[in-house]
Amino acid sequence: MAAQTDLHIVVTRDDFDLGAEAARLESGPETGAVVTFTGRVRDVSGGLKHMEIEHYPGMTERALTDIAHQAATRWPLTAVTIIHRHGPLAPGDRIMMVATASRHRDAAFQAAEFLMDYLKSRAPFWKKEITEDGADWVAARNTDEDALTRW
Amino acid sequence: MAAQTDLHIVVTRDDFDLGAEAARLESGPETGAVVTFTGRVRDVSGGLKHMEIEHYPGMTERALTDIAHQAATRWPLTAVTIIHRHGPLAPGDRIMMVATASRHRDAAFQAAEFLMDYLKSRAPFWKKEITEDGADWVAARNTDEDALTRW
Amino acid sequence: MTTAPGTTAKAGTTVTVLYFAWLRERIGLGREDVTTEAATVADLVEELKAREDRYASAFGDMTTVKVALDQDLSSLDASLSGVREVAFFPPMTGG
Amino acid sequence: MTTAPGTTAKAGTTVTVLYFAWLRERIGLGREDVTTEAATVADLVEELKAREDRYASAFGDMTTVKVALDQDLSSLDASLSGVREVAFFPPMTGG
Repeated sequence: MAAQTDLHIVVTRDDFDLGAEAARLESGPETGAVVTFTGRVRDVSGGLKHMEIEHYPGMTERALTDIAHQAATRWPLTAVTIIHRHGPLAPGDRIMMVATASRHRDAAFQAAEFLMDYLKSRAPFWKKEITEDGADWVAARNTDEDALTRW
Repeated sequence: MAAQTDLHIVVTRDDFDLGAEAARLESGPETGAVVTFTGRVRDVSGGLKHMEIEHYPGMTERALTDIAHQAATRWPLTAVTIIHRHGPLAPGDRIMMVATASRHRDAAFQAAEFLMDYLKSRAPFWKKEITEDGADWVAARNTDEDALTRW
Repeated sequence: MTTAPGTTAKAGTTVTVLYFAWLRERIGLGREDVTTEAATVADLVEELKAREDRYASAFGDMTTVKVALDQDLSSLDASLSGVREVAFFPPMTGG
Repeated sequence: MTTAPGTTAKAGTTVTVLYFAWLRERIGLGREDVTTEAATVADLVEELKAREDRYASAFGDMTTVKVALDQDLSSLDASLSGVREVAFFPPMTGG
């Protein structure tokens, strides 16, 4: 990991401000490129009342920090931010974001995709969808695990 | 091009608000993923006084709209935003941003990278760096043109 | 906290066991202390399954169950030696 | 605005020619109207180079010059038939 990479890891029930979070990464003369990814609650079937996100306090922070460290080892990043919410979320609510800052566009893009791939399969979060018909835990997709093989 | 893709193309001397621009894309139950890229003026050598960006009014807007259309044809995007500044910019100033919104993470990431690759080589902007030693037009890199072959 | 290797008459050690998502729901609790002589995660799972149907139901298909030992992802054949916290959960669905 | 094919004694047509970045600086202007009988972009470049040294200097190495016809990227061998606006500029460096 590059010694100068700022890591900002947040696990919270609260919403976040993408602009303010991105601005946090835009400091110093080195940072030419900032990439952000924001995930929102989609209502695929049209019947979603809300989503409930459970997590494993303690392990979540460890896992996210480890993933951020891995990214900072692989790419020349000046900063990495990961924010992930838990608790009840309504359709359209922001679920999480990652942001990467680098001198270089390619590093920022690749690191952000890496963070998302690892976060999906390695960070202990579980989504439950509550619809009018009941409640179901979202099933993990095999493609999520497969996505890790590209790194 | 998907009929429902919202395009937002801006060529301006003014700064922009990343959070507000990203929020514009986060509408509707379909959008699960929003990716943004922001480019800033870097002071690589340490001697940069300011940057001057020239463009070709008329062609710029045409080229950016065409690039956004191409992205919307290739990926299922709900919205695409491209903002590019021109005129004098100081080190650390935001130069431009692209943002893509989609149901799917991969589409949003790939489309954002596509937009950046095409924008670098196909949109009529030219950067001039003014340092204490004089002024120099930034040279295009062959790798920028090569990057298009991956799409 | 490590069990001395080669000890034949082991005293049971107490581990905290956590359950998440549908494992938590099927078992009916999220956390319990378990005194066990299990050497591996798989041994612990067999002990729990033998206790009550709700455990047998939760651990019926272990291909859908992941385990973390002291908050690091691990595997069923991992040793419990020195472990204080064992967590069982389905594949993760964050992001 | 298209020139009829096969016309042998063409009247010169007037096109607006734009220059950007260091081409603009070397030539000393950003825009001019040029009356020409050039059939292609390359012909127009030769006409301009013959006019004055500053054009010859700007167009000395055509591998570093790009052209747009009516605001679409084009090439040196493209026909000027029907074209109203020709722009010359170095490879772009946006983003």
